[in-house]
Amino acid sequence: MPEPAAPEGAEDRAAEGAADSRLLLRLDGFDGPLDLLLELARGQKVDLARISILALVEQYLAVIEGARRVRLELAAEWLVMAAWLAWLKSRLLLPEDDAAAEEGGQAAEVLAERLAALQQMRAAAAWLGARPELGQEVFARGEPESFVAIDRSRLALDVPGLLRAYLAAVRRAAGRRGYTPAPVTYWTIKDALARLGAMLGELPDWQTLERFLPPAPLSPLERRAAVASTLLAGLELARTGTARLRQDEAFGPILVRKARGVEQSE
Amino acid sequence: MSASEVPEAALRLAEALVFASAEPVSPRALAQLLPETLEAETVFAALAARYAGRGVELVTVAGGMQFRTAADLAPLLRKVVQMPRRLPRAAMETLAIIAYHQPVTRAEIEEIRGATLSQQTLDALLEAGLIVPKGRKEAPGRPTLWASTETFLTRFGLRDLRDLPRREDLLVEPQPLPIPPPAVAPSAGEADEAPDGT
Amino acid sequence: MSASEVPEAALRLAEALVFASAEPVSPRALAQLLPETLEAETVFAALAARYAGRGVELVTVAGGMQFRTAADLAPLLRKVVQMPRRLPRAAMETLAIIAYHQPVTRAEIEEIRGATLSQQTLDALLEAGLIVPKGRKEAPGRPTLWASTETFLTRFGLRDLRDLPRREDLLVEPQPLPIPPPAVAPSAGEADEAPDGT
Repeated sequence: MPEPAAPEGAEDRAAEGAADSRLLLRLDGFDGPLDLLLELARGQKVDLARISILALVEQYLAVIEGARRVRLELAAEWLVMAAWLAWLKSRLLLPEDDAAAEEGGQAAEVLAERLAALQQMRAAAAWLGARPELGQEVFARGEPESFVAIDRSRLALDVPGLLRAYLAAVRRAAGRRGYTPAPVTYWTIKDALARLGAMLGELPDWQTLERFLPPAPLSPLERRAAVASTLLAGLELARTGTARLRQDEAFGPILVRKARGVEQSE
Repeated sequence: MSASEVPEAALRLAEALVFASAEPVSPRALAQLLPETLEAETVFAALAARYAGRGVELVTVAGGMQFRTAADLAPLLRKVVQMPRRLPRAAMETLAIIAYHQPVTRAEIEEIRGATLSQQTLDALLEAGLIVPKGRKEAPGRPTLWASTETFLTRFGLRDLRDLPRREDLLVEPQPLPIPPPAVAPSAGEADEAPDGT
Repeated sequence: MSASEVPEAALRLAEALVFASAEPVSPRALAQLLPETLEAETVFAALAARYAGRGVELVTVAGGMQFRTAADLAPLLRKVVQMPRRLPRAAMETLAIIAYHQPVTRAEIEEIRGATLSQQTLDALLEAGLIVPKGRKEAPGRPTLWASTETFLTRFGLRDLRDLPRREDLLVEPQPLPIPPPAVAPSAGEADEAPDGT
């Protein structure tokens, strides 16, 4: 919340004048800008809920300004915070009815809340630290006795382990054997001749050649091989006069039927 | 049965059991050794009464009962008993934040402290067994969530997390923390020893 | 000074020191913490007297004093924890192969595992009663055939060997090539439009 800079702020600045020089030399002792801000807020020696954010901002900026004079390599996070606080200061200095001032007031509240939250956790850490800590203030039995006897005579056996072992063994051995591609067998002309010869007699009329392909499901490659073999077998049967072939148009289906006695080729 | 009526045999047994162990002993563990007519809690209470004010005391912590040296003897014992290093301030604060805000992500811890959480600090807390990862936050990147452990409770002599003061009560008393010792004063002679010196 | 006159503060200190120390505490170590007017031996004696007959006793061991659980309580506190061993990998694999391929010869096991089978591994399985020799194979050298036992089934919680998953369900056989989805059944008109058609 924006507060008038004077007279309270002025007093604070005066009071912090000495502290600044003390603080600026040991920024390394702080865990980041928020830590320093909290330390400065504590310096105001009032309830955190009632600190003057504006005074705090000015103190921080003074410390950073002083530190920069000494150490040029001041870490980015300190400067980023300084930049943001400079922005906050500009807002807090505006008249209260200004819209931008309200924005600044909200930002100041958020900052105050963050400081309060950090202060809370700082207090929690202090509370924990003040407790008798095992190994620091209080000690447990230095040389515990154990009455536990460990029996390792039994075997841990389970089916998943057995299966994993089996798979590991089989896979390892398989990996060592090297890869042999599964042999591919194509439908040969001989196969096609046998099938065509056997089936042709049972079919009365023209059939497409495709009907004489092997019945098993075929991959495209196998199918092409079978079509070629069957066509060649058909041609062979036609050559010997056992069958007749017909194709009505270019790229049309090839038809086949058994030759009946002496026929003229069409 | 009142604490004063606990049979000596049961007291001896409880004493031996808790004494022998470096870890807290649960009432259930004691109950397994006692006759059914005796309650472990009653025996523990009688034992605690017997040790009250002695150099070793029976205390209730997470997980059960544990003998511990009396806190007032610490200064004398420290001279003789080996101690692990105290946790540095950053680690203590991180631990407090995890204890109060758990489960909490690293980014959230950093947000509260306004400072980066160093790997060293996280490692120290993990190594001491004071914190554990507890799932992941359903948020972009699914960051790990951190929580405190049973060891945390035991180490600080807490029965459970409800033994921690409420957050509202923490604000009341802003006791000033020891300010870290000033870095090396940049006098002419010492300038070269400053961490960022030259 | 007699043991009964030892101040309570000295007793507390000695008690805490012995309790917290990882090593027996020598009288010299205690003496360092005591006022000069008190002798460590006297304090230890008084402490031992206080603990006499209790669940924990102060005993003299090499190097000094130590708390020890009373000997008569040890049997009550003893707890046996079963920590079953795991079979070494080679043994587990061999067992699995015997289970799936029985009856099987040593040479066959080696062939399947692609590794030599040591006598030690075989002995370990025999000793655990998980496998037995089951006749000989009618082959050159008449090698012993191995099979799994009743104990094998019991230990793995199987009713019989058929409870094991079938090999086909276990092994993803190496497939020659990914097979594209079957082409639409060719109608007469489409025959020549097959991919290699034109």
